[in-house]
Amino acid sequence: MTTYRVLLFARYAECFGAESLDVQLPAPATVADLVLALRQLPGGELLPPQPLVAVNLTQVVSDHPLAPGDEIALLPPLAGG
Amino acid sequence: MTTYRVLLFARYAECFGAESLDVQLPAPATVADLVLALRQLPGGELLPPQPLVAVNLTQVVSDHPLAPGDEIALLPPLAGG
Amino acid sequence: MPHLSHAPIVPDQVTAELAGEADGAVVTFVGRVRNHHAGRSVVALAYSAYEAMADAATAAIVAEAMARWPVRVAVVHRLGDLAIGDVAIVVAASGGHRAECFAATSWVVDEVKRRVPIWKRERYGDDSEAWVDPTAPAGTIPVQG
Amino acid sequence: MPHLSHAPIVPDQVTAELAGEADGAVVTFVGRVRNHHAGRSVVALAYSAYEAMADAATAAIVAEAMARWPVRVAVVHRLGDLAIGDVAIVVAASGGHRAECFAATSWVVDEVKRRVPIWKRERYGDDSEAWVDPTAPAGTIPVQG
Repeated sequence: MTTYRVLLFARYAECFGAESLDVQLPAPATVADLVLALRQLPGGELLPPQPLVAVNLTQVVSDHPLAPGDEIALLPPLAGG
Repeated sequence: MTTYRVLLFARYAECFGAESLDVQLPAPATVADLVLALRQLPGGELLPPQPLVAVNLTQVVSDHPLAPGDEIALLPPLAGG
Repeated sequence: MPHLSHAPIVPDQVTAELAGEADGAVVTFVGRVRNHHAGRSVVALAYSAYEAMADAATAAIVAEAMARWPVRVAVVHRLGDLAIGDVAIVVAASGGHRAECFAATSWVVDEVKRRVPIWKRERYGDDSEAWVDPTAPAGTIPVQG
Repeated sequence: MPHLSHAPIVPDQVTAELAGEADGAVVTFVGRVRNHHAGRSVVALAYSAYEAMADAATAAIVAEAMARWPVRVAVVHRLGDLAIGDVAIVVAASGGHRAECFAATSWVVDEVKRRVPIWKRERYGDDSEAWVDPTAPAGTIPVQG
């Protein structure tokens, strides 16, 4: 199992009542695996099936592979500008 | 004969060495008649055959009729903006 | 100039640092806080960001615009608490020809909205608050949170 | 706000008077004095106008833009002696949606250049001067005067 730290922002931080979460996943894991695990956690039922995810400051698709040490973030719908 | 005062600006004021000119024309007169008369005056040879002309603050075409008391202006190529 | 500002943004300062002596045109987009949204009266709002990514994503957009058009581009997005009329974002493009500056500024605004991780929480006339979700269908009741 | 200014123009002041609390977008075009024109080094210039007509023509353009798009529009053109980098013109459109503000601002700039009686005399690096004629074919030697 590998531990991934997930940064949470805005509404998603409120869903989980935290600004980050540690999630353990069997390697190799993808973004989709991570989202599935998050949706099992208390508050995770408020997530959409395919939330925006960034890895190392870049948005990635759901089959993107995760590596130990990646900076992972769950992004609510963007509302800047 | 009717006397028309013509306002001159920028390069055209330099051509004639004046900021306005009085021109006498037999009535009825058009813008084209006025331009023809102006081109006969000293300095008028520097005018193009169809300079821009404004009457009462609006650009007009060469067959526009002139009336006594009109505010007439000869406009060099516009270069604002 | 940093792309994120916790202090009020002065548009003329953003463009003053941008324009060179060879540039004849500057086109600026200023996004301001409106007093209404989706039919509701808005009294204030707060912007928050995933700051490291927001800065990197904005820098990437600026670089892409400058590769695509012969212009210089500046983007500053406000974060924190804003009142009605406050400047939320300034995007400016400076160059030799206005058509390119208009095109670049318009494109950058679209890309910032599409790619930069910033979130907006509105407060309404009845003191309720909600996160703004531009992807929600029109008429959707904002998410209370 | 008058459309002609013999004093320096501050773009933020032009837009401050324009934008209302319901407006989320302001698009501004600023034309600045460039240090070159048609391959020559420019060191300064002077704008002059047929002021009564320039003001009326600009007011007509503003009214036409506001009839065509749901925006408010401001235009201020500088007159007198300007140095490199000085603001020659500010055109701004404020409204609820940015696409309309971009369209209106761009259109107004084009119409001002086409319809407003303003003239520009440039001074060059060799101390010569000339009236600028945008209708002259490219490469034409400017009219000395």
